[in-house]
Amino acid sequence: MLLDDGRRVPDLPLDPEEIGRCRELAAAVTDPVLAFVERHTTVSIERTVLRLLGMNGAGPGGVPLANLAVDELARRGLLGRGAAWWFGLALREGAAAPADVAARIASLPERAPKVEPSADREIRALVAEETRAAVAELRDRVARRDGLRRELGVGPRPHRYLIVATGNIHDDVAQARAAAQAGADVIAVIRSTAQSLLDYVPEGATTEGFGGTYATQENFRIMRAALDDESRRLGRYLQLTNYSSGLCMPEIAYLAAVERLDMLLNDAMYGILFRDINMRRTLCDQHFSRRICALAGIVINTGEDNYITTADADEAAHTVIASQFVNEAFAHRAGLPDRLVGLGHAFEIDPAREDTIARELAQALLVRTLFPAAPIKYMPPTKHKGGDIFFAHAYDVMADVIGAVTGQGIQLLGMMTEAMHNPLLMDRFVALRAADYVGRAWRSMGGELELRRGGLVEARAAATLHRARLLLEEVAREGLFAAIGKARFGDVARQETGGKGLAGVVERDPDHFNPLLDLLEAR
Amino acid sequence: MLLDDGRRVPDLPLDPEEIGRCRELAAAVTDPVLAFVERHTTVSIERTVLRLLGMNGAGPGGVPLANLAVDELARRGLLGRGAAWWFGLALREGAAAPADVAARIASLPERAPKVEPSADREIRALVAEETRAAVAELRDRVARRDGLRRELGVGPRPHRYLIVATGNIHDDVAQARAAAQAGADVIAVIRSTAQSLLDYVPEGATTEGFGGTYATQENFRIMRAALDDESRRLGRYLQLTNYSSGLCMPEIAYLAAVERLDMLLNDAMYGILFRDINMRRTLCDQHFSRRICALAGIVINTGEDNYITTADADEAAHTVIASQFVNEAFAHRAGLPDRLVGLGHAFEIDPAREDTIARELAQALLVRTLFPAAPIKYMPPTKHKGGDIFFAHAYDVMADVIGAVTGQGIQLLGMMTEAMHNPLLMDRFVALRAADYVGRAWRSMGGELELRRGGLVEARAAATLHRARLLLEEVAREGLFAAIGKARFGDVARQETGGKGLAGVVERDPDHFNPLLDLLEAR
Amino acid sequence: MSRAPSEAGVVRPYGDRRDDGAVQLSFVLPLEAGARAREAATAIARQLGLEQVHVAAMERAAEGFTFFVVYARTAAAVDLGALEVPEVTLEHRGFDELNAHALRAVGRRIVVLGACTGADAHAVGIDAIMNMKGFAGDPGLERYPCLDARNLGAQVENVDLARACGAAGADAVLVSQVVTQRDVHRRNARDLVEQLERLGLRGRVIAILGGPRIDHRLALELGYDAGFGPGTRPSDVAAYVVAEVIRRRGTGPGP
Amino acid sequence: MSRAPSEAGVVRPYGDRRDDGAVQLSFVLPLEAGARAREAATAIARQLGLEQVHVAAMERAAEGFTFFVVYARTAAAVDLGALEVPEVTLEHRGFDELNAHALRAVGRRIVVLGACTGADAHAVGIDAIMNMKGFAGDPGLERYPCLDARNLGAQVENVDLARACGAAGADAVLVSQVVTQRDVHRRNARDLVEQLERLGLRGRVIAILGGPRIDHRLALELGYDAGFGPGTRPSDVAAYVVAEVIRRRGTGPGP
Ligand code: B12
Ligand code: B12
Ligand SMILES: Cc1ncc(COP(=O)(O)O)c(C=O)c1O
Ligand SMILES: Cc1ncc(COP(=O)(O)O)c(C=O)c1O
Repeated sequence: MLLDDGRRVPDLPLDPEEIGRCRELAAAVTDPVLAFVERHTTVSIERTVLRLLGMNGAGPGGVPLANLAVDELARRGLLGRGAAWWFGLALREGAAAPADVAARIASLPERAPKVEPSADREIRALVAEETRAAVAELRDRVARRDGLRRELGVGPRPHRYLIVATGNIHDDVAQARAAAQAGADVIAVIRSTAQSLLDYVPEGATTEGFGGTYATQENFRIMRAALDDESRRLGRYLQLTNYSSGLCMPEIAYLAAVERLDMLLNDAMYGILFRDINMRRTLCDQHFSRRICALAGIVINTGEDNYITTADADEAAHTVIASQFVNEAFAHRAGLPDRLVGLGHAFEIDPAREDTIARELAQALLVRTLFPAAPIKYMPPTKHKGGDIFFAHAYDVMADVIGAVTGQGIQLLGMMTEAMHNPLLMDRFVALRAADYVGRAWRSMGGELELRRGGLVEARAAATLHRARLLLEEVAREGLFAAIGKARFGDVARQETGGKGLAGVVERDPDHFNPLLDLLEAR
Repeated sequence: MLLDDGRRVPDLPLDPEEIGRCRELAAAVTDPVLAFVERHTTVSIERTVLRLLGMNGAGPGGVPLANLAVDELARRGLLGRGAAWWFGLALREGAAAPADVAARIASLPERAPKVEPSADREIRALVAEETRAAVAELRDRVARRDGLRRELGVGPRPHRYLIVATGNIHDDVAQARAAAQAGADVIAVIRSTAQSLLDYVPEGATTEGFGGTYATQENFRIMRAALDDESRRLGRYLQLTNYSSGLCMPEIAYLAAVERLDMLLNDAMYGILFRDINMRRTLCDQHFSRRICALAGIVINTGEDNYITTADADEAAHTVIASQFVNEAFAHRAGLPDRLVGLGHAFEIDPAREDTIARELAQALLVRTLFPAAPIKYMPPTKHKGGDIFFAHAYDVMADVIGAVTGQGIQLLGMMTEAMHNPLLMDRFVALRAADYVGRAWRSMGGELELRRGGLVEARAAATLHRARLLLEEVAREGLFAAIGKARFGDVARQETGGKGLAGVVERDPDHFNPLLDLLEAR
Repeated sequence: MSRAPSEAGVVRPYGDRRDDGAVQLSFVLPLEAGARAREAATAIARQLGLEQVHVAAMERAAEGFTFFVVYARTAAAVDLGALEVPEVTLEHRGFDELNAHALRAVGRRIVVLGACTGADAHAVGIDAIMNMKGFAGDPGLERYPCLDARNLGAQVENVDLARACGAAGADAVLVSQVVTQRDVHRRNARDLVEQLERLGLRGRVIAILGGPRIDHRLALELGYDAGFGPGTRPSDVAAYVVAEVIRRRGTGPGP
Repeated sequence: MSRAPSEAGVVRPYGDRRDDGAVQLSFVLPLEAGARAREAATAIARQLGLEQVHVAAMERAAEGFTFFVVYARTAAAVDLGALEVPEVTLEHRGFDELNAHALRAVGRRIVVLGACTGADAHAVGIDAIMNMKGFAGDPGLERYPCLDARNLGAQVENVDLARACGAAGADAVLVSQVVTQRDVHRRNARDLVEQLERLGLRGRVIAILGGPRIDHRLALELGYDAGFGPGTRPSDVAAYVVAEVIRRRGTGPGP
C-alpha cells in the first residue's frame, strides 16, 4: 500500500465488507452515546467556556476562578442553563474583570433570578459576540503555530515521539531540548500521577510532580516557547503534546489550543477504564474536547495501547481494533478529519512467546491498512519490560523495526529503563540512536517485503478484524455503557453510575446556552 | 526456499546459468593451484604425517619433535621424499620411541643415504601399515564424537556460536560452560594473537595468551572434556571449534581431529591476505588440512567475512561470493561434502548508510540460495562498532534478525563490546538473551516474507552475483596468484614469492612418500 | 576443576577471570564532548574507586551533554559471611495442603485486603497477586479457600484502606506501590502505617508491601512486616500470610 | 534560561536533574541469583560510594554467575578547573596551505614511517592514516606532497621498525597498536621506544602512538611524543607532524 507520505507498506488484503460493517457498527455504538452527550453538559465543559471568555487565573486559595464560578452555579442547580449565560448576566450587570464575574456569580441568590426575554436575548448576543472574538483570537494563535510548522517543516515520518517527565517544568525544558537535538520530533510532557483525578487545572509553572509534570497553561507556554526556540535553531518544527484526559479533558484541550500544542492524548474510554472516571462524564467531556481539537487542528492520540497493558496483547488484539473504530467514529462526530485522528496501538505481545513478530506485524499492518489517512500512533513495549536494559533495548529495537516496515505515523520510542524510572537523558539518547539506525537501515523495506498469501500474518490480521467485528456487534447491541460494564476493553469493568466525577454531569436545560459549542457545531 | 532442516527462507530467483558459470570458473581457478599443490609438500604437512605416526611431544627446549625432525630433513634437502619415508628408515633401523626417531633423523648424514629398492619397499609398507593403524584409531575417536553428538543431539539451527578468549584455557573453560548454559551451541576458542605466524604448534596447557588462548593439543583436550561433560549435563551436544589457519594448518587440523573438535576455521586465502603468509605455502597447507577435515567429519568455516573488515562491505560484496565459489571448489577437491563446507560471510555494511537491511538481506539470502546444502556461517557486525555498547547491541540484533530470516546455519553472536575487549561473561549473556528473543520472535518469518519482484533486494543480489562472475572470469583468466597480487580480495595485495613460510614449501621428489595423503586421496 | 564458583568467602565482579573486578558504567555529564570531558569522565570513575578506567564511548548527546560508556576494574569485594540478608523465609506447601493447614490451625478464613494506594493507579501488580486469575499460572489469593481476599483496586486512599481494615477485621493488608519517582512510594507507604496506628490497628494487621521497586529490606524500613518485589507469585504471599497469622496466634511454628 | 550547561565549575553525572548523580552500572558476580546475591550487588555498589542503589536486574547468567544491572546516584563531582587535560593541540590548515607551509619551512619532504607493530595484524587503522585513500574522505599521509610517507604494514617487529627509521632518516614514526589484552600494547609500545633509544634515534624521531584504545595521556606515559585515538583523521596527524618538525628545527612557531 502506498501511504500519503510516499512510504510503502506491505499489502494486506482484507475483506472490505467486514471493514464497512465495522464502521457501521461503530457509528451505531456512538449514536446513543452522542444522544446522551447532547442532552448534558459537565462542569469541565462549562469551565472551558468561561476560560474562553477570559475567566483564567485563580482566586484566593489557588482555586481557579472558573472552578469557583462553576461550582457555585452547580451548587445552586443553575448550570443547566450554561455558565456562559450567567457570565453574560454578570457582564450585563456591569462586571468588568473575570474575577468580578466570578464574584458576582458566587453572590447570585440561591434561586435563579428571572430575566426578561429581551434581556435574555441581549445576554446571549453579547456573549456570543465575545465568544466569536475569543475564538477568532484562538484561531490566530493556531494559525501562528501552523505558520511556524509550515515555515520550518516537520521531519519525515514516523515522527519520533519522546517523553519528558522530570516533575519540574524547567528540567523538562532542558530534557526536551536535548531530546530534540538528538532527533526527537514530538515532545510529550508526561503529567504528574493522578492529575486525571483533579477536577481543576492547576495554575502556574510547577516544579514538583511525581511521575510527571503538572499540565498547566503556564507549563504549556514555557515548553512551547522553548520548543519554538529550539525549532528555529534546528530548522525543524518540534511538536508538543500533553494529555487531554481525566476530569479536565475539555479545559486542557482549550488551554493546549491557546498555547499552540500540536497533539493531545485524548481517548474516549481511557479515563473510564484506567482512572475510574465515570463514563457519562468522560463521554461528554471527550466529545467537547475533540470539538476543540478539531477547531485548533490538534492531532488527538487515542489510548488503545493501554488496553494491552492490563489485558493480554495476544488475546485482546481485537479489542484494540474495535475501540479504534469507536474512537474514530467519535472523532468524526466531533468534526475531526482523519488527519487529526492519531489512533493508538502498541507492540506489547509477551516476548517470551513464539512468532511474536508475525502477530505484531499483522496488528500494526492491520491498523495501518484500516485507517490509511490517520497518523497512527505506535507505542513501544512497556509491560513486559524488566530491569535488564539490554534486553529491553533489543525489544524496543524490534518495535522500531515493525514501526518502520508498517509505516506508522507517530512512533513513541521505547525506553530501555521503562521498568525503572521516568526516562533519563541518556535513555532517550540511546533510544534515538537506535531508532535513527533502524529508520535508515529499513528505509525502503516496507515496499520491498510482501506477505505470503494466506500465511500467518494475513491469517492473524483477518482473524483479529473478524473478532473486532463480533465485539462491535455486541457493543452495538448492548450499548457501550453495558459493554464497559462487562470488561470488554482492557479487562477492566466499570459501572455507568460508578467512578469519579458523575456529579459533574448536568442535564442541559431546554434553554441551555453554550456559545462555544454553537460555534464548534456550526463549523 | 525450503531448507534441509525444515526452515523456510524467502525465495530469491537467480539466473541458474550465471550460477553454473561461477562454479565452472571456480573449478578453473582451482585447477592450476591444485596442480601446483600436487607437486609440493610443506614442512607442516610433513610434520602432520610424523605426528600421525606418533611423533608428538616436544624435545629439549620445548621444540616439538616433529619440528626438530622436519627441520633437519629440510636443512639437508631430504624432505622431498617425505618425512614418513625417513621415519620408516629410522624404524627399520631399530628406533623405538618417536623421540628416538627424531634423534636418528637429526643424525642422518648430510647427504641422503642410499637404500636398496627392497628396503625402500619394506619401509613404505611398514609405514603405510602404521599409518593405516593410526588412521583407524583417529576414525575411532571421530566415531566417538559422532556418537555423543547423535546421542544428545545438537540444538535447532542456527547454531549459536560464541567465542571465548581469556588467554587462559582454564578460564576459557569456565566461560565456555557459562556460555553453554546460557544457550551457546558452538564454542570457539580464539587463538592468541599471531599464533598464525608460529611455524610450530605449542605444547601443553597454556595460561598466557593475548587476545586469545594458544591452540595446543592439550588445550583442545581440556576444552573438549569440559564440553563433553557440560553436554551431558545440558542434554545437548556442544560443538567446539578452533583455527586451522596460519603456518600450521594441517597439523592443527590433525590435532583437532584427534581431540574431536567439530569445526575449524579454515580458509584458502585468509592467511595470505591477513597474515601475510606466502600463498604457495597456504594453498598447499589448506588442501592437506581439508583432506583431514574430510576424513574427520570436521565442518570447515571459511573466512570471507574478513574481506569486508578491510574492504568496504557494500563495494566488495561480490568478492565474498566469488571467494565462496573458490573455497567451495577447493573444499570439494579435498573431498569435503557440502555438509562440511561452512562458507563464511558477514553483516558488515556501514550502519551509517541507508537501506542497509535491503542489501544485507540480499547478501545473506544470496549466499543461502547459492549454497543450499552448506551450513553457512554468518558473522555479526564488527568493523563499524564503536564503544557505544547500546548502539552495538541494537546493531547486533539486526544481524540476528537477518540470520533468522535467511536461515543461516551457524550464527556468530555479536558482542556489544566488540570494539573494546575480548568478550566478558556478561557480554555473551546479553547477546544470547537477545538472540533467543529474536529467534523466538522471528521463528516463522523466513517463510512468511516474500520479496518484491525486481525490487531492491532481488536487484542487489543479482548484481552481486553478476559481479562475482566477472571477478571469477578475471581470476580464472589470470590465475589466483595474480589476482591476489592485484588486491582482488579484501583490498590486500600479496606477491607469489612474498610473505612468511615460503621456505617451508618443498618440491616433492618423484619418489615422494606420504602414506597419509595416499589414504586420504583414496577415500 | 570446580564447576560452580564457591558461595562463601569474598566475591568480586567477574569479567573473564576470577576476581578481575570488571564493571560497565554509563552516565551523562553536562559538558561538551572533548578531551576535557573525557578526562572528567575518567575522574568520575576514579572517584568511584575504579581502576584501569577505559572510556569506551564518548558521544555528544545534545548541546552541552555528553554520554559516556566506561569499562573499568574495581577492587570492591564483598565478604559474604558479613552480609546481612533480610529475607522473607517461605515454606511452600501445595495449594490444598496449605488451605487445609490454615483452616485447621486458624479455624476460619483469614481476611486479606489489598489495594494499590494513593494516587498510584497501577492495578496490574496487585491484581496479579489477588485476582482469581493470578500470575504466571499461579492462582491469585481470591482462589484460596482459606483466605477471604478482597481487592479494593487502585487509587485507594490510605485513610479509606485503614478504615476498611478495621471494618473487615482484616488479618493482613496488601499494599502495592508502583510509582516511585522522588520517593512518593515511601511517603505513601509510611502514611498507611500511620493511619493503621492511629486507628489502633497496626498490631492486629500484618502489613505487607509490594511492587517492582520494593524489597523486604525497604518494607521493614517503612514499618511493614514483609516486602515483595518483582516476580512475586501469589503462592509466595499466601504462604507468608498463613504462616505469619498462625505464628501470631501462637498455634503453630512461625515462618 | 541558560541553554547550555556551564563549562566551568564542578560537574556531576546528570540523569534528569542537574547534579542528580545518576549512573548506570552492570556487572556479573560469581554467585547464584537470590536475596544474598542482590545484597552482595548492593554492597558492591555501596563500596563504589553509590547511593540510592537500585538493583534493576538480577538474572542468572549461568550456574553460579549472576548478571546485574544497577542504577544509583553518586556524589562524585569533578572540578573542571583542577582537571589536567593533556591534549595534542592542532592547528588545522587547508591541505595545500599545510603542504606549502611545510615545504617552505623544512625545505624538503618530511619522512614518516608507519606500522602496526609486534604480533598485531590490525592494519586497517594505520592504513586509514597513511594510505592514499585515507579515512572518512580525509586523504592519507601518502597523498601529502610535503611528506614522504611509507606504510610498512602490520606485524612489523619493533627492531625492524627502529632500524628502518635509522635507514630512512625518519622524522617521525607512527605506531599503531590495536590488540590490548592484558596490556600487550603497553609492553610492545615501550619496547619500540627502547629500540629507538638503543640505536640513538629517539631524540631525532618524533614518536607517535595511535589506536582505538590509545589517548594522548597514555602515549606520553609510554614515552611517545603524542597519542591519537579513535576517529583520528590523517589531517590531524599531518598537522601535528608538520608543526612538531618545524618546532624542533626552531624554524617556526611550535604546536
Ligand atoms: C502497565 C503500566 C501502566 C498502565 C497501568 C494500568 C493499570 N491499571 O495498572 C497505564 C498505561 C495506565 C500506566 C499509566 C501510568 N504510568 Co505506568 N506503567 C505501566 C508498566 C508498563 C507496567 C506495570 C505493570 O503492569 N507491570 C506488570 C505487573 C504484574 O508487575 P508489578 O507491578 O511489578 O507486580 C508484580 C510485583 O511487583 C509484585 N507486586 C506488585 N504489587 C504488589 C503488592 C503486594 C502486596 C505484593 C505482595 C506483591 C506486589 O507482584 C506482581 C507480580 O509479580 C510500567 C513499566 C514496567 N514495565 O514496569 C509503567 C510505570 C510503572 N508507569 C509509570 C508511570 C510514571 C505512569 C504514569 C504516572 C505516567 C503518567 N504520568 O501518565 C501513568 C499514570 C498511572 C498512575 N498514576 O499510577 C512509571 C513509574 C516510574 C516510577 N518509578 O515512579 C513506570 C515504571 C514507567 C516508566 N518508566 O516511566 N502505566
Ligand atoms: C577488523 C578487525 C580484524 C581484522 C583485521 C584486518 C586487518 N588487516 O586489519 C581481522 C579479522 C583479521 C582481525 C583479527 C583479529 N582480531 Co581483530 N578486530 C577487528 C575490528 C573488528 C575492527 C578494527 C578496525 O579495523 N577498525 C577500523 C579502524 C579504522 O579503526 P582503528 O583501528 O581504531 O583506527 C583508527 C584510530 O584508532 C586511529 N589509529 C589507529 N592506529 C593508529 C596509529 C597512529 C600512528 C595514529 C596516529 C592513529 C591510529 O586512526 C584510525 C582512523 O581513525 C576490531 C573490533 C572493533 N570494532 O574495533 C577487532 C579487534 C581489534 N580484534 C581483536 C582481536 C583479539 C583479534 C584477533 C587477535 C582474534 C584472534 N585471536 O583471532 C585476530 C588476530 C589479529 C591480530 N593478531 O592482530 C580484538 C582486540 C581485543 C583487545 N582489546 O585486545 C578486537 C577489539 C575485537 C574484540 N573485541 O575481540 N581483526
Ligand atoms: C489517553 C491517555 N490519557 C492519559 C494518560 C496518562 O495517564 P493520567 O491518567 O495519569 O493522565 C494516558 C497514558 O498512557 C493515556 O493513554
Ligand atoms: C579463517 C580464519 N583463520 C584465522 C583467523 C584468526 O586469526 P589468526 O590469524 O590470529 O589465527 C580468522 C579470524 O577471523 C579466520 O577467519
